[in-house]
Amino acid sequence: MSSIPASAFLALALILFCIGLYGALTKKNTVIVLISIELMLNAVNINLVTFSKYGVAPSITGQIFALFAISVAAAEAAVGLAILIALYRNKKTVNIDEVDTMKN
Amino acid sequence: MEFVHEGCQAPCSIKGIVIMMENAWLIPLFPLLSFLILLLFGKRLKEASAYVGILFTLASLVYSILVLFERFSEPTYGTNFEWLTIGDLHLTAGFEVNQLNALMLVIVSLVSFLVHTYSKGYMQGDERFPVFYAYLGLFTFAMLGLVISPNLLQTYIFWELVGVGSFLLIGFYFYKEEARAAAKKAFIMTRIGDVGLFIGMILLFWQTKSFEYKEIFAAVDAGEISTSMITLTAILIFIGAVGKSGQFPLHTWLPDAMEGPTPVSALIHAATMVAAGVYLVASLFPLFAASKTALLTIAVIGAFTAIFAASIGLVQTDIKRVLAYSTVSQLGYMMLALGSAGYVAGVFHLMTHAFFKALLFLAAGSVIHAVHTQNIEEMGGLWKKLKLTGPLFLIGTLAISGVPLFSGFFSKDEILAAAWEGGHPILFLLALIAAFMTAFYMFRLFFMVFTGEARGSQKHVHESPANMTYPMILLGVLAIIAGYVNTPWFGTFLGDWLVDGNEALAQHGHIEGPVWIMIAATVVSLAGIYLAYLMYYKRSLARNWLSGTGDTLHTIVLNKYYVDEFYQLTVLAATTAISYFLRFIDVFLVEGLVKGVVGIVQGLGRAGSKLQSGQVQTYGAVAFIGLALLVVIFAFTGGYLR
Amino acid sequence: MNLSAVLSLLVFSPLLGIIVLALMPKQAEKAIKIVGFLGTLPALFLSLAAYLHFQWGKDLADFAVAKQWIQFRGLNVDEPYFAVNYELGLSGFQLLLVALTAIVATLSAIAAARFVKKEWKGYFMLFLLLEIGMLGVFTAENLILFFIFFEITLIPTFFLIGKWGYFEKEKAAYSFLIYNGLGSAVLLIVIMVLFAKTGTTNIDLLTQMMADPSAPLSSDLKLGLFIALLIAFGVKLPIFPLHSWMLKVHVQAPPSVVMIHSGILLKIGAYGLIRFGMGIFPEQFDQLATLIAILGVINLLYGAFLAFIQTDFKMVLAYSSISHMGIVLIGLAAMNQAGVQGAIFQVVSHGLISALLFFLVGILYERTDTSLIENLGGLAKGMPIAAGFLLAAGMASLGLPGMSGFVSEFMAFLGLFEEMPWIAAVGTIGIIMTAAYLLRAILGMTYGKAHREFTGVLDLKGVEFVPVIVLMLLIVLIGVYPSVLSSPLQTTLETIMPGLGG
Amino acid sequence: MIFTGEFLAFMGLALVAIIGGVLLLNLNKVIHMVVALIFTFVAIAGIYVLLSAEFVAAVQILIYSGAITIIMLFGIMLTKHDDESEAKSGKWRKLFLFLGILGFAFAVYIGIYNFNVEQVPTKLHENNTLQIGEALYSKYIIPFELTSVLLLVALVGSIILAKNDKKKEADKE
Repeated sequence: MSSIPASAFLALALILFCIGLYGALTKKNTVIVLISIELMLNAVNINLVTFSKYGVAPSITGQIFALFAISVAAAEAAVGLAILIALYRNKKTVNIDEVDTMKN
Repeated sequence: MEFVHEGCQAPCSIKGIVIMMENAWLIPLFPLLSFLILLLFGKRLKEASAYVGILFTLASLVYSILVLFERFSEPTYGTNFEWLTIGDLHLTAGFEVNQLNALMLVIVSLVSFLVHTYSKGYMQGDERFPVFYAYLGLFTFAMLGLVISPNLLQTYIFWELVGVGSFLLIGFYFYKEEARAAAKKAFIMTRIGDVGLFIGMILLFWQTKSFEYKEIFAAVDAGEISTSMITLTAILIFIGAVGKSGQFPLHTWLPDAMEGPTPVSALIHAATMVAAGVYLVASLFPLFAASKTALLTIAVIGAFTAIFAASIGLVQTDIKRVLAYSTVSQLGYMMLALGSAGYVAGVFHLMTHAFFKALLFLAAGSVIHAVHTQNIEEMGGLWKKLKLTGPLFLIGTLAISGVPLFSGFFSKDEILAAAWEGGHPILFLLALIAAFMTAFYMFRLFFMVFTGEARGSQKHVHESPANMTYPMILLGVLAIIAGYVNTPWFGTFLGDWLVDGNEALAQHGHIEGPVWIMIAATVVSLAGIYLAYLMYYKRSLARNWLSGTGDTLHTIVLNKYYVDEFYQLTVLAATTAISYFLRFIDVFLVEGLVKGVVGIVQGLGRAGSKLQSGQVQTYGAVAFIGLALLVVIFAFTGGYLR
Repeated sequence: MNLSAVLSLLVFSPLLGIIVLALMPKQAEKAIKIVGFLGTLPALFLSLAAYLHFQWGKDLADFAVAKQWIQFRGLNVDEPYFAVNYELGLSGFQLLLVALTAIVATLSAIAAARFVKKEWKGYFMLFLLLEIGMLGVFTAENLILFFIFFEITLIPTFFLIGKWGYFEKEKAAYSFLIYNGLGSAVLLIVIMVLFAKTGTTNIDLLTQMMADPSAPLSSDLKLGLFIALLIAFGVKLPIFPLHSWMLKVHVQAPPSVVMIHSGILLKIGAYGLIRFGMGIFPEQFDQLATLIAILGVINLLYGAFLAFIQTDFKMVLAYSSISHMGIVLIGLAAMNQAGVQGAIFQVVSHGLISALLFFLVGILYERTDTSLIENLGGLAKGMPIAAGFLLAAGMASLGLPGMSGFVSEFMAFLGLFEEMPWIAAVGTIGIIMTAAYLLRAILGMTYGKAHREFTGVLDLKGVEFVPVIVLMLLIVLIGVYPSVLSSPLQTTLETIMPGLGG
Repeated sequence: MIFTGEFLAFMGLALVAIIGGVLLLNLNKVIHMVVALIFTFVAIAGIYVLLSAEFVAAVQILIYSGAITIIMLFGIMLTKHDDESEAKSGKWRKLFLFLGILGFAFAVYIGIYNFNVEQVPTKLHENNTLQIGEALYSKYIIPFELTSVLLLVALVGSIILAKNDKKKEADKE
């Protein structure tokens, strides 16, 4: 039994998620955008792990899912960076607002 | 298909033997077969197509005669089967053989058979010979089908098919502009009339819940339909007859229809189809008889058409057009007879007219065949060259002019009597004048074609081959003797038989007019002939003694009272004007609407495309703000929008 | 006997063709055409089998199929489920339309083999997809399913017009998509409102529910929904003034697509009006019957008068389609058995006739490179058979007895004359005008002096005879013995009519 | 509210995590931002420990604080950064986004606030790694293997993405 209510963890996750979201949607630097996304994933992981402990039927599954999420995040970071480097090589910039190839 | 025997009343089932009438539906089927065979194999059969057509129509003819003879001794036979179910309305199709039908069957199949035979010679060498016979078969099928129809709907169906047959045959020389125009005109003009019939038929249906003649007559008899409704429907149906029979306002197509091959003119535009209007009025006679107004309308239109067309016939120079106008005029006579309650008179004249007019047309065809022109100014002196055609044409002319002892005399006399007895002295007078004109212009035609000097370039004038002359001879005989079936002198067999066993018609049977009418009619027609004799044979009277070429009166009549031009200026112009007006609407209003819609869509698209900056962050931001909005609303309202 | 799988098989049978086509190389022109044609055959045979099944006196309800598909509900456990089921069914009316679709689709595939000159693979795949959509529309027993199939018909049609059409094909395709997209958006709103309010989209259930006075819809809302439906299907039908897209499509689309479009796609509008408009909202239909009758007469006359002055034969036919759809409205507005049956007859009959006419136009255009009436003339000389069929098709279209057009026209007017004789009387002018414009156009093309350059053109040949003769035979069959259509319809009429109180 | 040691630890870790996040938003130099985030990641690992997920905590430190941060630093080093980049981009967008996020946070917070989670005793902290291992190799074996495939694909993909263009450039020159 823990003395900390589940809502505390959830609230923390919420705050981190919002920070990550704000960063992902406003920052210019692509690296930072990627990192912000990692932060959002982390927030989600907190929720997963929280619910693996709290709730009517706690189980290890939440943690396992957190692990999967972490590994997917790692893969994402790697691919994201590779794209970033390829992009940089073509455009000579990492500013996300200068990347608008989708428009054409 | 289950056959429901309902037309067969008690006596016939006892007497039993009605084999011929029971299978009367075969009669129209023969020509249909001919049509189908020629349509499919015509190309291969080539000239042999004629034999197919002739054989099948001969079968129809023989069968019709057998049916007619059987009908003399047996009562009406009819049968129905269900054709179309609409919920609880059951529409039937079937056939019926009553006196009028049986008579018409014989007339139609006879004339058709003769024309088939005649065309073998006349159409020789035409590359679309099989097509011509196919069309003839279709037409004959439709006409025979029309004749045996027991109900209005079926009548209407065949009525239209007859129109198509006529349309196809008029436009047979499709490469001629005139033929195209004439065919189109014929179809559309008759269609205008048909719509009248269509409306009348449907209105009548909702009054009686049936298309069957019998039930309609029963309802009329029982007074189930208000008089005004009877008048309305009767007049509407009469409009249909006006269209088909070329009565006054819708007559203009008939003379133009002469663009078709001449045998066609003989078959369709003299003996059968144009008589369909008269036939329709005759077969619906009990309905018309229930409304004085309707009868009067018919009589007035008939009389007016008779004199109107006759007056145009006075000045025409195309041999076929003269005959066409005389047809219109004679049909007017028949209508006048029916309108004056002279049922027998109308039908009688229909029969005699079929024979002598078919004869005249075939003879005219023979003349045209010989001299290759239709303009009577370029003919003349053919009497000696066409030894057979000449006398036959004369017989026809005498018959139509109402010279005593010829068939036309008796029937015309009966019509005049009907008009007089029917209490229409003015119409009677008109009819008398028309009779005078008829005699005059027919003999004018005769004298111009067959007597005097040869005008124009006639080189190899020769008599027509036998298969053209034999039909004419047969018709010639009929044109003389057909009148004797119903005369005041030798008994009124036809009249008695036609109304036999039919109470509704009994009071409209043979009409015995005063003797002076007969004398007056004779005098008038002889006077007409004499005048023509003076002007065109003896030439003791200048041709322009009354009105020279170029005079106003002459011009007006020559141009057929400008009826065509009138239609051109009113109906056609109005239609075109409406069309262009609607096009204006289509182009500006509707397209405007379209432009508006397109504008809105494009505007939305442009606005949308501005959002498409190509920047992922913007997209994400917009999407997220939308989501946030939804979530917030969701949180505050606590669930679905309520 | 369990036949419930048959219907799904029928609807999705063209999928087989699509799969086979997808695996074929692009260049195999002949094989692609054959597969495309064969792909339409299963549906054709199955629908004919269903027709025979009916004619042998068996019940069409045997074909009905209902499976759970999508279910959802709100967060509260006690809320009822919103269920969208997979429900197909066949009534007499639907059977006719399915058979019509299968027949016209097969013939159109034959025509396409003749007329499509490039990228056969894509064409036939889209074409078969379109067929699935059409078959689905006519068999769906569920509004959402109906809507999905309805949308499936839009997309392939858009591409078929836009890619394989004539000069202004893109414009035509876009105006098709925009109009029909708007129409289907309106339709979607109606469906969603009905769904939200009643919790079901099953058509029969809705029909029963609406007949119940305690239904959870106010009469104002119902009227609004009905008007929206009228607009949604009015675009499709099309009703004046929503018709202009259809003119472009008829002129620009390739003949084989126009056959389908004019033969079947337009009929979805009529089907929708009858099945949903009249079935679900009978009272509202009754309320607006006069308006619909007037709209019908306007359609009839408007189309006829405009067809009278067109110079392009395709335009004549396009306007004549508008005119003929007026007759459908006229029949429906009558709200009696004769009228409704006439409308349904007109739907089928016009499907056949217009398919035939557009096929012939396609042939003419291919041979002469023009469809302008004034440029043609005297074609009866060079191609007598085609000219003959053209004339016969024209006669069918103008309502010649003995052909299908007459029966439908007759019944529609028969119906309307009982209810609104004056409007009907005005409408009969349309009968005259129809004859006038069709004869003007057809005689202008086939009769008259032959243009010298057209004397050498080829007449109908080979496989071209198949669509022409099949369609002509069907037209004549319906005209001569209309019971082939009317007998399946009786049960449908009996189910629609009680709702109309007549 | 009882100030147990556990609670204090939570407060401290949470504070560090949030401060790290806020610094990420407000620092100017990219390198600094990444470094700030390391604090957050480590703090989150602590939170995991509080949630009886020791193994996840270890993984968190290894992967996030270790691998991902290093990758990001490499990314930063390999690219050019004009660090005073925050300037022109729409103030309005930021405002709207801020409001939106605020609204979103508020709405979700209401949900969290009203969300009463029962707590039952668990044995997650006993032999945590063993439990995870058992679950991974029995129940979640297929996802686990798929993850390995995913990682492989990601590896190959990143190599190709990063490498491909160089070859092209070489071709050009």
